[in-house]
Amino acid sequence: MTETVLSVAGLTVSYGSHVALRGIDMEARRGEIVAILGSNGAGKSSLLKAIAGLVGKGMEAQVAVGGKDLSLLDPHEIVEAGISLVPEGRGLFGDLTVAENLRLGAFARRARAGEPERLAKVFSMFPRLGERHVQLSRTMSGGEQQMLAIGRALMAAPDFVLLDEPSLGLAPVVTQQLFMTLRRIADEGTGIVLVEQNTRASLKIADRAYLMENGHIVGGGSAADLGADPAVQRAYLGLAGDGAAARQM
Amino acid sequence: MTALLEVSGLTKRFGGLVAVREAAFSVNEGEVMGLLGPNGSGKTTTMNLISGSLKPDTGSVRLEGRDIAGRRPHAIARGGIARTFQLVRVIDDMSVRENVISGLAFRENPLWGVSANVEAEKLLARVGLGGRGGVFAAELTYVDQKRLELARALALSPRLLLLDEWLAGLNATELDGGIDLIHSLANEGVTILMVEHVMSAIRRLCSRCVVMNAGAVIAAGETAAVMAEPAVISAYLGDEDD
Amino acid sequence: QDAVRIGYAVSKTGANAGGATTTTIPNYELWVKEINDAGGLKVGDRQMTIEVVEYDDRSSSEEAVRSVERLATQDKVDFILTPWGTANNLAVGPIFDKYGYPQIAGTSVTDMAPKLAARWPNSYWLLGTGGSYAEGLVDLLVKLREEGRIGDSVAMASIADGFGIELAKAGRTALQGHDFKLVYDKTYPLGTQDLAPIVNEVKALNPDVFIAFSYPPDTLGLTDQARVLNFNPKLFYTGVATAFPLYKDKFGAAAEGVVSLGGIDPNDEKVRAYIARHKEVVGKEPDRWASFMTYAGLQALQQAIEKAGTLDKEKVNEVLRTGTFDTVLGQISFDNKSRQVPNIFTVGQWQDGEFVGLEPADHPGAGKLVFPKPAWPAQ
Amino acid sequence: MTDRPVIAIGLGALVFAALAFVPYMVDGYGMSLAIAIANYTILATAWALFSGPTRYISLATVAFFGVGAYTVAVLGEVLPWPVVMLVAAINGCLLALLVGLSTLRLAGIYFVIFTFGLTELIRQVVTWYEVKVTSTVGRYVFLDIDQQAIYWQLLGVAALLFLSGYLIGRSRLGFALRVIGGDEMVARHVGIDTTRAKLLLFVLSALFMTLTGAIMAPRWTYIDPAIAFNPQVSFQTVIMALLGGVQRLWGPLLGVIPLTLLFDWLNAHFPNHYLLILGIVFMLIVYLLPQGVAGALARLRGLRSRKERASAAMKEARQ
Amino acid sequence: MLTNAILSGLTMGGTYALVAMGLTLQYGVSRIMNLAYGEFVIAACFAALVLFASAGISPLVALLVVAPAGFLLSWAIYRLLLMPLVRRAPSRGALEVDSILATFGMLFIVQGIMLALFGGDYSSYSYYNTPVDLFGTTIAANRLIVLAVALAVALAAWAFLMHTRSGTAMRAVAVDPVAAGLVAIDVRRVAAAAFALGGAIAATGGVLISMFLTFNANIGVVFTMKALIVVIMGGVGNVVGALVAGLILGLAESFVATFVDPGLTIAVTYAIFLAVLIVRPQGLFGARAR
Ligand SMILES: Nc1ncnc2c1ncn2[C@@H]1O[C@H](COP(=O)(O)OP(=O)(O)OP(=O)(O)O)[C@@H](O)[C@H]1O
Ligand SMILES: Nc1ncnc2c1ncn2[C@@H]1O[C@H](COP(=O)(O)OP(=O)(O)OP(=O)(O)O)[C@@H](O)[C@H]1O
Ligand SMILES: [Mg+2]
Ligand SMILES: [Mg+2]
Repeated sequence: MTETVLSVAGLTVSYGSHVALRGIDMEARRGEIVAILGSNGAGKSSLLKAIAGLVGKGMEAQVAVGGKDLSLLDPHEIVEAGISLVPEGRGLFGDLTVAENLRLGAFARRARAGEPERLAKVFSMFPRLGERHVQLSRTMSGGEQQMLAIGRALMAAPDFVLLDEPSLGLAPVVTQQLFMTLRRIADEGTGIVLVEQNTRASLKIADRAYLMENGHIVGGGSAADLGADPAVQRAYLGLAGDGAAARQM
Repeated sequence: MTALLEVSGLTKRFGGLVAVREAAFSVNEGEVMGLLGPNGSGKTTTMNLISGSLKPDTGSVRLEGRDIAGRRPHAIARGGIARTFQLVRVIDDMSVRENVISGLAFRENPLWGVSANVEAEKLLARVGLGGRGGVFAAELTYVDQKRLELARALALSPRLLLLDEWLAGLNATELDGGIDLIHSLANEGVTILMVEHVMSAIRRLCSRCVVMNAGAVIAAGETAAVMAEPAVISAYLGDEDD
Repeated sequence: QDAVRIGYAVSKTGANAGGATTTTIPNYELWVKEINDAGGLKVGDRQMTIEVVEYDDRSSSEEAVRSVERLATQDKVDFILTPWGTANNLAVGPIFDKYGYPQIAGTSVTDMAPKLAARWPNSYWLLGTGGSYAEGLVDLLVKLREEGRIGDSVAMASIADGFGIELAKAGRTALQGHDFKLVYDKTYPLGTQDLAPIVNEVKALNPDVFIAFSYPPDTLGLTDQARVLNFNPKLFYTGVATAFPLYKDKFGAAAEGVVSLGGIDPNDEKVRAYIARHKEVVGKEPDRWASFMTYAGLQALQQAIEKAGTLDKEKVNEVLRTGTFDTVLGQISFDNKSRQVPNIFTVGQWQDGEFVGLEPADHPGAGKLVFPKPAWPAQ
Repeated sequence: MTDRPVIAIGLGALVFAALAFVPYMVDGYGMSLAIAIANYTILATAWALFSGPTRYISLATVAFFGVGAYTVAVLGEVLPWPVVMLVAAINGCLLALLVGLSTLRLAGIYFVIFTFGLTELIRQVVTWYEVKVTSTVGRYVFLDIDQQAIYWQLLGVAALLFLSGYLIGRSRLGFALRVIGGDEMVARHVGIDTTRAKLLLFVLSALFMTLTGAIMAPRWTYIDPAIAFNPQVSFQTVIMALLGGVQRLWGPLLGVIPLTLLFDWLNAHFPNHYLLILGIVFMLIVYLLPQGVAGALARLRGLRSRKERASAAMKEARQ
Repeated sequence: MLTNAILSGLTMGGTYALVAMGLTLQYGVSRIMNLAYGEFVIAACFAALVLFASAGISPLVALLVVAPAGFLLSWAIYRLLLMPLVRRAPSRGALEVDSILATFGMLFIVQGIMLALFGGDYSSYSYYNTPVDLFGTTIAANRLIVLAVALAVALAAWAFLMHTRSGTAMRAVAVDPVAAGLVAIDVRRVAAAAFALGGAIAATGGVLISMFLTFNANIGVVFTMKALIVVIMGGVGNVVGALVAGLILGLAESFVATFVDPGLTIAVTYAIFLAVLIVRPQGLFGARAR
């Protein structure tokens, strides 16, 4: 398959006077998982939202997929270009059923072919969605909604999936399955940008990772190296609740 | 230890689906108890039944012996049960301080005016939002909003505190801080019932746990023991290693 | 000052606009144009053209009150023409009274007229009381029964509004007084869009006479339904808008024989001339009822001013109270306690293309009733 | 700090005292203009008293206004004026309780249209009652209450309204309502008896509307259901309040005065194209003053806009 | 009598439903509380009248012109006048307020234009006012036509919304515009389309009722409010709900008028509306409010 790259250059995002992201450069390739680590407020969600076109004005950047400039496109055009986002807070259609949410996931023209197969895949990934396909998504439990959000994003047959804290609210066993599945999806040729608080687990499946601190990228490299780096461990793997960590709160 | 909260025979149906079935457990004065279970097993629903956002179909919820099942939420809140929400709920266009005051102003022995402001600042400092009282809640990040929510709950000076996945979405460092915070609350004698999927936190915080599956309680007791039960492992933990 | 300032506030918009733009506004414009084309009013030895100050009361009592206050105290106009409708005329009554303006109401039907005249000595109520119209109609019915041309059964529907209720009340009393049988006597609220049920029920009762004290939309609606259901009582009476040109335009030949309030003497020179001028100046014919009272009121005002030879309101009022005036209604005078025109047509009927006045029968030019009403032509 | 209320109230008192002299300075038209402004100031402010914090847009204004007016129409000539007012007030409050209780479970547009429907129902029932029982629709109110008297009464009510508005704004009740407006679920779980709080304020605001209706009634001599319960009044109230801004006690005032004057000016200068021009002006206002006049003023201080932005962007983030 | 009542009830209800369906789309999907809605209905009435009076064109033929015109006009209005509001609105509540204010102004403008063109007089003409015998009773053809069209529109709209991809997309926009963007839905286009569709339905309703209703430039608001009642009772954004609600109200009116007292017809329709909301705060078919 062609080597398409999702590249972000000089991304700056500000909410009114408040600047959330400054000159971010990053890239992700199809087939790899890129983890983004950072404490809260670092700007991880803003980064993903910016790529997905949700920030609108107040953003300046070069965002491109395989050379195609995305920075000025509307969210729906960006999805068509092959990037789909699982946003912070899930963004489900609460008053629509699980099935309808998933079908809408494949609304993109690029995704209409092979919709049934993908639906089957999602159902096998999260059986609960199959059992409840007629339930209103708003009435699903927290974790169930998380599953639906991920499933819906995959329905768009994306080249790149941006996941904002996908394991949020998932039971451990489901989380483990999810991470294994993500790895498999990547291996099948989809690029994954993963914002996770569950640093240890995400570093385990990621190929590379970026470190963010208040709006900047402060580091990065292969997941393995970072996982081994004591500094990173102290900052993100929180070895036991020492006072230092408490003061950081 | 005496039981502060006693739940028995609690049942809630949604149409055909039984979200909570004959649930029974008790929380002791001053302990931190975990409420675990796979997604959709009925934990939040149980929390809602205790805090009054939902009325149980059958069963009783006793706070210090008084049955509060089916009473209106504000009465239960004044009666000493405070809660946080699985999806954060803060009031966007109020200042952080006002959000906390909303917890102080309507409790059993309300605070208002200057005294409320002072107390609010104390609580904010307590959850690590010291000095941010002036900004609008909307401008906080997800995690800070969770902190704010906790401060608001504490403002009610509750007998029992219900935390629904309050630690979710914190990174390791923040998690440690969060855990310490809950610890300190427990040490001050606040009784806590917490829903969590973060096992490390459960291990460090909870003396006892209740595990639900498909609406029913499938295990209860000492955390370590419960976690070792095969039923719990297969239904919930998997070969966990986080 | 070489111009007479005349002001008015009428409903150009809102619920009353339909009535006002049919009856009131055209006549005001016609009158002003005529006078100015003729070089103006003759006040004493001076010719004064008319200068108009107009407002839109937006069909609201409050706005009417404010606008008239404005005319009186800000614009300080010499005379104020009255708004459309009963409600607004009552609302502004106190102000006309306070500043001594003559209030010549051409579009207010109210049984209170005498009381009002007593309360506001400079007010004149040309359209008369609801009672007078109902009684006129009942007189007609009584005659028909004496001649053995109708039986006792009468069906009556009325709009649940001041106008409808007053007429229905008077009609009911009069009918029962002459022991007619009211087989149907119901009211329906303003804004009723579906009149089929009423006509259906009435038709089933098969009365000789159908009376509807109705407003324009329902007048047309009832007629439509009567045609669809082919309901042909011997006498078919509908309320406001029956005498409108619109009615004739819409129903054409089908209008023939329909009875309603008002009416004119088509052979009267003055009347014919007025209709012609009205059509020429405002581009449409006047309605055959209140337009005449309105215009007559204006003529009376003009003559009173010219007789008084001054713009002094008190003097003009004096003349209005005592004088007689030559108008489209013939010679009229308000020389009575109730300040009304004694001799107006209360009942009229469409007779080949003209709405002919029938009652009071002794009124000069009164026509003969076409009876029974011809069946609706097929459509 | 502590004596700020005292100062504020004192200033308010001065302003109203000054306003009491208006009748000696203006002519009849000036008076009726003053009355119109006073009338809508009360209605819009009372409306915002409840709808501002809770964000429940009520179209029941004229229901209460009309009940006040009708009470006068029925009893005005029978009972002494103060008693009439008292009866009106009681009627208004009872009705408000009824409306409040029946709308508890409603939210958003459902609440809006419910209140509208209820008003229309009342109007229909009154009409029907008049037809069936008194067999007259439309009542004549011959009371010799002149403009000054009406104006002073309105002024008194307005003073009362602003005082209670000010006090409530600083009270726990006012705060409770803001919390409810922010998130009703949260409100319940911090111990607010939302039902009680909402009812209380709804009834209070209705009380003021009713009194206004009662005071205005004698001005029109003739009152029928269509006049007393004219929905236009409800709409105009909402529009004025929203344009002025409902987040502050004095916000609605900023909508009432300009709009009343605008209406009047347009009517005077374009009696024949009044609506067309009004409409255009209106849309311009909407586009040029996003958060209403009050909002615009505040934005000059840069305060509100930041808040709007933040909550805006954050709401998106929530989606 | 009974069949009479049922038939005239259904036809009247059909009218209400038809007019309401456009509004339910405009508000339900595009989130524009269009207070000028009734004015557009009346404008269509005048259009039909003019075409009929001047060129003798049958209203049914006029539909072919007026409905598309309504669509285009509404599209333009949404794109040019409302889009800016949608863009700037920080929250749904804010948009609600803005659209109320803006369309309130629009109401005046449209009304003002109609007054300038046609004056405030009543207008009325008859078309297809021919009796049709049905189940042993007689009813005007024009009313049957309205009922038929109402049913057709409702059916079409329902099929479209529930069973087509674009229809589902429309509902998605109704539920959550931001999320809709995340699944490749062009929110602005869909919203504009829904608004325009509503406009087309309004025009259709206007043309058809002009065949039997007396109207003038000032009564638009009557239709707006009636439509709102129906929309809310049926559940916002739900065309089938609008149809059912409309028919219920129509039937209630004619039954009360026939068997109880015409004086109570309107009172009863409101009473029913209120009762429904007290029992079902989200309307007959509505998803939970807020
Ligand atoms: N809508 C907004 N308005 C104003 N400031 C905002 C808004 N959204 C985010 N911010 C600010 O931008 C910064 C980055 O926020 P963001 O949510 O991207 O961080 P994050 O890394 O995702 O944090 P978390 O781990 O808590 O999700 C934070 O300082 C936050 O305060
Ligand atoms: N209003 C409702 N209508 C229908 N089903 C519901 C409703 N609320 C909850 N449920 C179902 O009840 C079950 C229990 O939901 P609950 O939110 O209690 O799960 P949970 O234990 O909190 O799961 P999680 O850990 O994912 O939050 C879920 O399967 C959910 O789909
Ligand atoms: Mg984030
Ligand atoms: Mg949960």
